Amino acid sequence: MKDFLQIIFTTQFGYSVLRVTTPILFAALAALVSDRAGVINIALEGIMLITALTGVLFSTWFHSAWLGLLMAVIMGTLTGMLLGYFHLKLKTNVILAAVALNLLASGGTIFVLYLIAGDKGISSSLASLTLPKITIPLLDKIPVLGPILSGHNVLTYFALLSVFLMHYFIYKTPMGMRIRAVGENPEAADSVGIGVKKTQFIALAMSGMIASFGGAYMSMGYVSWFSRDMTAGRGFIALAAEAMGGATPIGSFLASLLFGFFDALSNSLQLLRVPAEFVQMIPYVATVVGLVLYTAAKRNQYQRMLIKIGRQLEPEK
Amino acid sequence: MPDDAMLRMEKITKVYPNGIVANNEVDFSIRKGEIHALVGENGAGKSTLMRILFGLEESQKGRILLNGTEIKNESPHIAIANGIGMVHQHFMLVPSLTVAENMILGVEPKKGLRIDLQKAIKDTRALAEKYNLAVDPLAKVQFLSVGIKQKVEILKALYRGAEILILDEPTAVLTPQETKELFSELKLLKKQGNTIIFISHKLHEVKELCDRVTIMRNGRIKGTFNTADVTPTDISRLMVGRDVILEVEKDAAKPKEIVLSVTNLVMANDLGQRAVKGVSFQVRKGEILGIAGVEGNGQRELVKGVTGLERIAHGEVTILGESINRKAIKEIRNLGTCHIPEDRMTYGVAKEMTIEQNVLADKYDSQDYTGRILTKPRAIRDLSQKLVEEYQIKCSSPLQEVGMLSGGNIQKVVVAREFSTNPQLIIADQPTRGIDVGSTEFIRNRLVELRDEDSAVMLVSADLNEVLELSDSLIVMYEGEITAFFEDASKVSEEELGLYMLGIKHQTPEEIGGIVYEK
Amino acid sequence: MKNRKLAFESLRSVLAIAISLAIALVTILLVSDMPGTALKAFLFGPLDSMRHFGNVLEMMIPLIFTGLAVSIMFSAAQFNLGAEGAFFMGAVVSSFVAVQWTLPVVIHPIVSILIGGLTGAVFCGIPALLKVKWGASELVSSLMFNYIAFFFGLYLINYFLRDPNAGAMVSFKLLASAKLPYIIPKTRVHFGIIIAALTIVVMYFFVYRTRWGYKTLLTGLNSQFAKYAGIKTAVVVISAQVIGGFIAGAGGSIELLGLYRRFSWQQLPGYGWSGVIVAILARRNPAYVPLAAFFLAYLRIGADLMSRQSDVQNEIVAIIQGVMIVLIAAAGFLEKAQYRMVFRDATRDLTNVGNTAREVGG
Amino acid sequence: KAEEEAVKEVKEEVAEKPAEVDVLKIVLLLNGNLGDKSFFDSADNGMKMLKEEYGDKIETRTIEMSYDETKWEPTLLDVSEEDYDIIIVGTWQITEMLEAAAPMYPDNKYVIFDTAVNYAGGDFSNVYSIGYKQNEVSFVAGALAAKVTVSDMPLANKDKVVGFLGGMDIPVINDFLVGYIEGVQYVDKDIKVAISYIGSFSDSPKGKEMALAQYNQGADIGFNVAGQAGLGQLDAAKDVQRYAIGVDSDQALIFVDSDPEKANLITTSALKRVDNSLFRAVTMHMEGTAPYGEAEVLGFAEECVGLANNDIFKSVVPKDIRDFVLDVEQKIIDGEIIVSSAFGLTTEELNEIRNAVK
Ligand SMILES: Nc1ncnc2c1ncn2[C@@H]1O[C@H](COP(=O)(O)OP(=O)(O)OP(=O)(O)O)[C@@H](O)[C@H]1O
Ligand SMILES: Nc1ncnc2c1ncn2[C@@H]1O[C@H](COP(=O)(O)OP(=O)(O)OP(=O)(O)O)[C@@H](O)[C@H]1O
Ligand SMILES: [Mg+2]
Ligand SMILES: [Mg+2]
Repeated sequence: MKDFLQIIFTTQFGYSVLRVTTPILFAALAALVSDRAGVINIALEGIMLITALTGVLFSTWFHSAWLGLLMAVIMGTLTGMLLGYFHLKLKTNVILAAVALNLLASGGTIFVLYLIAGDKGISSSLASLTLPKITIPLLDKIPVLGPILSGHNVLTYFALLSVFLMHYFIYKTPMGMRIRAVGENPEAADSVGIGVKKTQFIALAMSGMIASFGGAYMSMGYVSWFSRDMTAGRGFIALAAEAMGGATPIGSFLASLLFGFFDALSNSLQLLRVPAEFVQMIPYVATVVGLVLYTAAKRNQYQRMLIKIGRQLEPEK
Repeated sequence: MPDDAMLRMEKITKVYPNGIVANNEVDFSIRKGEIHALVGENGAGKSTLMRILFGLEESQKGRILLNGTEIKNESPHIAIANGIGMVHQHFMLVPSLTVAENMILGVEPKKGLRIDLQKAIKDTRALAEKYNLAVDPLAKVQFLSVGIKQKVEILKALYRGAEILILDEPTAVLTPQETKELFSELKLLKKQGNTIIFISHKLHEVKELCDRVTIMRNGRIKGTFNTADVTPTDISRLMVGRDVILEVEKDAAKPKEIVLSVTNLVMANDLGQRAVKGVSFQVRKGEILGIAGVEGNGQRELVKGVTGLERIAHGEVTILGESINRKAIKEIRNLGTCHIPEDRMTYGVAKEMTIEQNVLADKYDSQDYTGRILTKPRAIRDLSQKLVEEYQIKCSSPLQEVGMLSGGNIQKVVVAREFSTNPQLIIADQPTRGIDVGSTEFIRNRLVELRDEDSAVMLVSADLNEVLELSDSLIVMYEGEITAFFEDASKVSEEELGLYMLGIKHQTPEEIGGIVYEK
Repeated sequence: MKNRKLAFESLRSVLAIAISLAIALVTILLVSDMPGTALKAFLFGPLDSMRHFGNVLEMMIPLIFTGLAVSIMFSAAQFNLGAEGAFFMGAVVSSFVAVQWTLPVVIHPIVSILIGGLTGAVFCGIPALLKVKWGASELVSSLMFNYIAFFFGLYLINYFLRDPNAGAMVSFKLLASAKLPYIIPKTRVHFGIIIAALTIVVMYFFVYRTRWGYKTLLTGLNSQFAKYAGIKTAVVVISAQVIGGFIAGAGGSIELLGLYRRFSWQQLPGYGWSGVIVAILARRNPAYVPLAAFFLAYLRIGADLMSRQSDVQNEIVAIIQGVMIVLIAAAGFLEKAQYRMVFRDATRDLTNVGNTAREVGG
Repeated sequence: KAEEEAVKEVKEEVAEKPAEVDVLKIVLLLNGNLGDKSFFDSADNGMKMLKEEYGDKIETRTIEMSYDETKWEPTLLDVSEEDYDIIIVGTWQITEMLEAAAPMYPDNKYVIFDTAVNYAGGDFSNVYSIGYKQNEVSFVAGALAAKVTVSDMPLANKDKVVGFLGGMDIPVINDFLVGYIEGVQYVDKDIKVAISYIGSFSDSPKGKEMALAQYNQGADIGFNVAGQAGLGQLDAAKDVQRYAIGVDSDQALIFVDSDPEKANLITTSALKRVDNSLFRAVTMHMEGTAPYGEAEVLGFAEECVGLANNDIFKSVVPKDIRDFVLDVEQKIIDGEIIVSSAFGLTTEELNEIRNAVK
């Protein structure tokens, strides 16, 4: 137990929670924007994989991490649009289209990697670049908080910022309101001239774009290469985080952080010689538990209210 | 009269992907500043024509001329820009947004990047005042009554600068009093220079409000007349193609023992608010108890409680003496209950299944149709064949998918299934909504027949005509409570009923208590 | 009308397959220096020897099981993607039975498969339960359960069944009495294919000829209607996923007992996701599952042989699969053409009969 | 690139031209994919070395059978029926399949590396097994790590902790681990070893996370034995500026051009020269001296294990440590130091060893 606390109460641990959270947070926000428009995007896994590779390839070719990021974002947006095309134009069930896209991404990235680098596992033979880390002046001087919050990859800060941007976007801007309207009552949106499909298409494109930051972070921040199936389920976890967060930006952020905490914990806990496989289950179990607690709380609220409504009557009569 | 037409639709033909020809070479025109009625049977193609005008559907042929120039309303967006507004048959509002937010949806005023909500609220207030349509801009739409929602819908259209206003069956869910209010508002609009297309099944309303009327049947136009020149009988003959008598012939009821007994029932609605507030009543064998009321006054939740579809928050429901509070739907059905649901597409059928499979829905575990393991296809075939004939369901065979049938025929499938189990208690929720005259007649007669065969019938209907016509006795629901009980429904007038439905009149608890025959 | 619809659907499927194959061909032409060899191996490789054709049949077996599992879950409109985890856990647990219990020859695999199936049932059943009880989306939780199953399975093998003398993390050898025999000479096609065939027949009758199947379909097509008709939809929702999980788990067990000497998976085998493809291609109808499974297995073995015999990597199959699934499941694909057909019919009947097409539908 | 062309050409020849009789045909079956920058790549490199050395006299082909186990046996049987002179397979996982196949094709010659068939269990006179003394090289790596953590090298800290990052908790990896721990303890019994298993040989992001956790626990040098996943450790080393030890192939060389900063932290690599051992095997085959029917365990003497003695090693590691390490190596060769093996240890026994350095 002492060892356990020693691990958790270190600044390095806090630092790694944020780092691990970053890709999940991007993906959760990506899930959120499409979910709000009424389309569930389970292709985040594939989109992140594709954009992770895109970032690596273009940063190698252009000798610039920023251009790599730019291309990844373009690619992610295009992939989101592709999903939109499948779902909205060709009318494929969106879950099936996403499963197809994920399969395509998993094999397709390796196919492309092999064509370009001659490797089937990892891109380390390419001299790809990483995005810079940022030391925040002043903040990094503060004890405890400094080492936890400062010195992260630039995308980690962007992820945190994105939570607020997303909140603003969804609740304060016309497009955000349209997205919510389309998700809640598409016919109503349609009848006031908001193109439902158009809005959903935009939401999916945005979703792809946001997820692409997560993908780029994986290969140009988290690590410095692309490797086979490197997203390892983070796109799925993000869906759970978004659901757990009640489809709100702040909620999704907190849920992602929770997952990040358990994931970081699972990486450290092994040092205490807890069975590795057991430890690796923890984040997933935590996510399911969190999801159930959240939905159960919602359901309980309803039950309690039913009982209350029943009771209210008695003094009246 | 091509010269005086403000808007002309020419040779509009619309075929839905399922092969239904909803509009067939339709020519339709309106003049500036008139209120123009569009009437026709269910499925005649009225809504379709208007949806084409409003850009929600695309026609395969034909064109639209506004003030002589062709316009292409490819989306509502363009239609709105062309000064056309539409209030739909079903509300088109986003429940979680406020009135003001609904008003501006799609045409949001902006301040920088964000929505300028203050302006939206101010504009809504101003507009409401100008047209005398009182609404609270800050109220969330999900908590509004139907009447107010209707106003919001009209304001929405006006906010978008509509000069031509399409109203698709706006009075279907309103009380006579609310209807009257709406009419005065519409007349005000007309005075201020707007043009209105008004769709209704109620011909006296057409006579009262409209300048001209266009009649549709089977996707074609049957003619356009000055309302002053035609009688309702003329119109209905043109609509249906024959004379219709919608009078149901029935003898006085001979009620026997109590079948359904509801005591102090409390139900919640989807939002967790109390929707039924301690209601008690009883229905006896051999009678039809009508439940009248404006939609949204707790009838839906009442039906859900009585049929076991939702949990009862408080109180008790018994059928033939057995409490159903803790019973599963199957057990309730096994007590001899059947249920014609209000929304047939959601609760009444599985569209993708065949008629045969749909008919099986409440009897799949009966020995007659399934053995120990396998189903008995022959028996199922025979039953559905019989029902199709008996109920005159128009279809190619019982193997046709239900989704391919017209609304009236879908309703007949539901009714045939539900009535085929010799029910003790029939819960009929809006049994003839949105279906044509022929089918309506058929279903109403069948209900009376079953009553005469000693079934107990609880009839919920927002159609005043229907409740008055069919019910033996009658209760009125307002805001989740029973506000009136009439032992003999034939003694009540439509106007009087309206007063109770609006909550303007209220009987004493003693009078209402008459509906409980025995404790 | 019905035949027309069927014909159109078939046409669409064929076209979808043709388009995806065409994309594959173009890709091969672009990337390969030896397109002739590659194409030949890809298209005809599986037919060039008994062993290769056997490979196709071998691969069909797990695909049939997961395809059926996903079909039944999707039929009840339950988007449970946990077949992957159920398949894995089924194999893990049945390897315990196959290693540690001594049972007579025929009984041993039966018990092992049943227990594997039960394990799968639990793993798909939990997300179902979570949904019914607390409203947690089965889609999301089943995705998490795949990972939980994976790590939990590895934990079990590593700590309870691991052969310390083996040079990798694998279980002890499966007892010979538990193995499923090979039934086609010169191939490794094992008895599992017969179990698969039986399961298909059983599932077909289950879905289309029993009250439980009826309840499942009804719940899947319109759950509110099903509830209204007195069906306990919660029970159906759970049972469909439990049955699906059972089939997937049994499939994992059969794959293990048929083709493996020990439990040795170090990663999720991916058959759960393939099951989704099979189910879609088969349109959730058990009768079409073997066709879809054969087709997919043929493609994959073809791609493998191609990568072995030429310079084209077998990952190309991912591209073919992806395009194909999307197009086959695309209601909008060729919709315009279909619509034109409908329009022509409807208006022709109009001029003939001079009435609405209401009668056309009827 | 040029090499690839060559391989492609070879493939073309194999596939499209009838075989010529006097050419030695070799096929290497990998039960995984190339690109791990360690084990499989090293085996493939053996083929390239052979081609370079013998040119037209031999034909080589490498088949990646992927990680999907169901594909391995059919492929093995397929190539067994073709006219290859030598069929090379590797890793323990494929042993039992080879044991089934080899007696069926007595005229074929098989080489299996990194494991051995059970010669007592059947007639495997046509199989030559190659094992590696990874525990010995790992011992040396452990000694180096121990010396580094107590040294005053620029990135070394005061804590007496070193890291070990394994791919999976399996015997081959644990063989490395046991040697490593013994090597560490040979230098100083108080040094702790932070041990993690990634649970995968491919999840390099996870590898990086776990390595970071080790470094955060005070390790200033870590040893990765995790194939592709282990590359995560090298990235972690660069992030926190600590040292690393590579495995299998010379991992500093991989990055020396693309990322010199990272390369300079990879003090050395514990080489498991699969390439050398295969080259040696084929050469012996051509000379007619290949010991088919036997298993050999190759070590320092055959240059099949060893520390990478590259420029980085020489510039980063102080001379006294280097000398010490070379001395340890010599002592092992001379038999003065006997290194234990993890093969045959139970989980409990292993736990005892692991807990001793916790
Ligand atoms: N959203 C929809 N999608 C597809 N088809 C629909 C839809 N809505 C209605 N239909 C088709 O319309 C018909 C039923 O619609 P509706 O309820 O308007 O019938 P109706 O014309 O009013 O029937 P009746 O004249 O018998 O009352 C069916 O043929 C059905 O297939
Ligand atoms: N989305 C749709 N898809 C297919 N058919 C449809 C659709 N909507 C309507 N129809 C069919 O088109 C025909 C015309 O329907 P429409 O809704 O225009 O009738 P309506 O005159 O408005 O009837 P009502 O009085 O019931 O509102 C009907 O037969 C209907 O079944
Ligand atoms: Mg209708
Ligand atoms: Mg209508």
